[in-house]
Amino acid sequence: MTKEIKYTDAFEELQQIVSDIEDGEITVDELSIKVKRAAELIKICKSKLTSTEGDVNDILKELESDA
Amino acid sequence: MTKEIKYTDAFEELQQIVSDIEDGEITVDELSIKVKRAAELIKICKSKLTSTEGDVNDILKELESDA
Amino acid sequence: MTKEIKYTDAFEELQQIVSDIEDGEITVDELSIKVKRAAELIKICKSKLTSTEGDVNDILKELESDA
Amino acid sequence: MTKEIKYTDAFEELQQIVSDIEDGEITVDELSIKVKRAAELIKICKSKLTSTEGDVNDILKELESDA
Amino acid sequence: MTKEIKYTDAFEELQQIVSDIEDGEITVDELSIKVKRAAELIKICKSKLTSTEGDVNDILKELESDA
Amino acid sequence: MTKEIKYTDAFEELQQIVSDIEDGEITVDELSIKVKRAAELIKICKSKLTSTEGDVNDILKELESDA
Amino acid sequence: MAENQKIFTLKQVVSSIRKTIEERYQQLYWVKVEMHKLNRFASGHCFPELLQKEDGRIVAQISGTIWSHNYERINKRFIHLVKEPLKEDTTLLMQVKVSFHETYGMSLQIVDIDPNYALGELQRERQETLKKLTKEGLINANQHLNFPLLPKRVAVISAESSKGLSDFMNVIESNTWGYQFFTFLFPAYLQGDNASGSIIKQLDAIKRVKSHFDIVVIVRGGGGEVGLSCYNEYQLCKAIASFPLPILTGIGHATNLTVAEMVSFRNSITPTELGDFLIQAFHNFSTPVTNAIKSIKLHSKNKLTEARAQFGTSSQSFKHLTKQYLTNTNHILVQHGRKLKTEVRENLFYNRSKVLRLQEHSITSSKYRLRQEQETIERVKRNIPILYKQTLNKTAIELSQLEHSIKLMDPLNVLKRGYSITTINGKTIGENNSVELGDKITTKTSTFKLVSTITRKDND
Repeated sequence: MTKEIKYTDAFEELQQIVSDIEDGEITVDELSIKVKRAAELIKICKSKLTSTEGDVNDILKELESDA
Repeated sequence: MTKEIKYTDAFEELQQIVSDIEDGEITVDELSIKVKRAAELIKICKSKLTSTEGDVNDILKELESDA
Repeated sequence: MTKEIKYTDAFEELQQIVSDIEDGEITVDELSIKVKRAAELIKICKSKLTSTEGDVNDILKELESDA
Repeated sequence: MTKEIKYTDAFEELQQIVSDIEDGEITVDELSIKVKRAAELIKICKSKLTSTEGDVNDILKELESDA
Repeated sequence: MTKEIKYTDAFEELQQIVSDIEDGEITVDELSIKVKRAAELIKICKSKLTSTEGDVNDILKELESDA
Repeated sequence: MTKEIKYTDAFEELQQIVSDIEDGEITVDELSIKVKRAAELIKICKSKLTSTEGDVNDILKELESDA
Repeated sequence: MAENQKIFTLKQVVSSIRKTIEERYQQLYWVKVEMHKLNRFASGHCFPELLQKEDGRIVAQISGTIWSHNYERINKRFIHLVKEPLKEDTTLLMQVKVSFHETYGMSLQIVDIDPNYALGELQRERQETLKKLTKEGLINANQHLNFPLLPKRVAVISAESSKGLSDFMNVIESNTWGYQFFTFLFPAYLQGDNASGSIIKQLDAIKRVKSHFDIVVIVRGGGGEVGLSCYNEYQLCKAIASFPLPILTGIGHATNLTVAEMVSFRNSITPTELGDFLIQAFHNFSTPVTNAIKSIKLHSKNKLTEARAQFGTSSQSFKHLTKQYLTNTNHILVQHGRKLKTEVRENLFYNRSKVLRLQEHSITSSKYRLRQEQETIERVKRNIPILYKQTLNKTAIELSQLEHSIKLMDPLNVLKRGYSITTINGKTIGENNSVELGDKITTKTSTFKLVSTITRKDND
């Protein structure tokens, strides 16, 4: 399920949460839920970055070996 | 029971009591009851904060161990 | 019995007596009775203040020991 | 017996006598009696004042010792 | 005996005599009797005055000695 | 299928992708897709450079039939 | 016919004509003529047809003669100056001698032809072609065609034996990058009188199979500078300009550009350069493709690095801010706790001080009240002796006034002033108490009591 969210959306949501925390717009009651969500988003982003990096490297390696 | 009150509500009530005392709107007769309530609210808030802090730290620790 | 009077009422009565004395509205005959009453009220108020202070200090001390 | 007359009454009577003398409404026959009465009233008033002062001082001394 | 007549009565009688004489309602025959009476009354009055003064002075002296 | 795309279109599409990537206009989400597509296009273009084309016989046949 | 008429022989007549013409046309003339056919014979002599046209109609015609030695001289100069041999169907300025031969008839013996005029004529033809193509809007037509990204399939117009062709083929076929070209030769004359028609013919052929080609090249090499005027010819130039595929020329010469070169898609100085140009086109295609790999690699990495950095920053600040948030919240809570304490203490202190103030007030005001009362009593006490003395004094004064009045009224005091009282029987004499003669009356003075007897009585 987590794979279905886009990196861009995940990152934006993460940034929103970060700025909400920074601006004090999150109550203590909401904090742990928001932090949990942020952690989830961080994981998603990391995984997306890693997989993209892998994909891109594979493709480029193949391309270069052809050249 | 104390767990059912939200941090935000508890904190607001606390603020109200403190400001009422500050404004002299509380009679000596009410004072100890109000202070008792304030102490209760502080305890609730502390407990909420501590548990939130625990949750948040767990999540952050997990995040870091992933990194 | 003195414990049953509220601080606020005691204080108001005391204020009334003092202002009556100040305004010369009390005859010499009443004076010592009124002063006696004032003294009683002062004692009540003081005692209420002291007991409230004690209560409040206990509560606050407990709060601090928790912190 | 003299203790039973109120200060206020004593003082009023005294004032009445003084004003009667002033207005010349007192005959020579009555004069010494009236003066005698006035002296008596003065004594009563003074005594009342002294005892009241004593009472007040006692009360206040007690109050202050409590403070 | 002379002590029994009041100063006021004595003084009134004296005044009556004087006014009677002045109004000429008294014959020469009566005159000397009346004058004699007047002298008597004057003596009584003077004595009353003196004794009153004495009495009063005693009272006042006593009052002041109390003060 | 890839053979069906004209090399000119492939070249243009490739340049567009390259300039998009260079301008940073591609999100992380699109990156691997775009790189994959670019690799495909590069292959098409490269093969075009070295492929053998043209059939002498066809041309001769056509020339003769017309003449 | 009249009898006396003289009869001449043909020879006599022709000789007479010759004599007359020779007398009449002794000098040389410069004549502008169109040379229709050169008619060079094996002997080396030429017998060109000379004519003049007006509106397409021949208005003058005569045969010409160029003796072999003259031809050689003239042609050499033409090739040198005009870069063309003497050509048919051109207008020339020639120096002629009118000659008449008894058997060959009239002809113009051509002794010289001005190469500069011919050059001018060629120039004129060139201008003419340019003007026409411009007017027809064809001048840039070929250049406006799209050049293929890869000029891979090439229709070559050249001569099989041409060095230019081999130069060109050498360049494109032996390239070290493995670029594959497809070429198909359409052989043609590349110079001289037949060139134009030959090239046009092959262009027509290419046009028929144009779907097999990306471009057309016309290459010629090593042919020198002579015989290129065909490339200024209108028909050929039009065929090139209006051709549906880009035509690239590489006809290798150093003189002025011909019109054909001008209207072609691109002109290269040599076939080799043309080949290089095509290789360059492949390079132009290949380089961005090769670079694309590098660029994609670099920028993808950058993008990912950047994304990682951005993401790292966000996740760092997330952790930091979250911790800070908790610290702040804790701090605020602690502050409220402290404030509560302070405010409660202040509140109690304030209330206590209010009570103490009231205590103070109750003391002072009670004492004040008692003192006031005392003062009042004292005042009264002081007033009493005064008031009572006033009363006594007043009474004493009243009394002494009365005493004084009484004294005045006392009969004894009247007698002292010389008055006396006369009584009868102890009573004063009045209306009710009359005296009679003989009565004894008593007269009282201040000092004496006189007893007298009435001796006379007079009425007032």
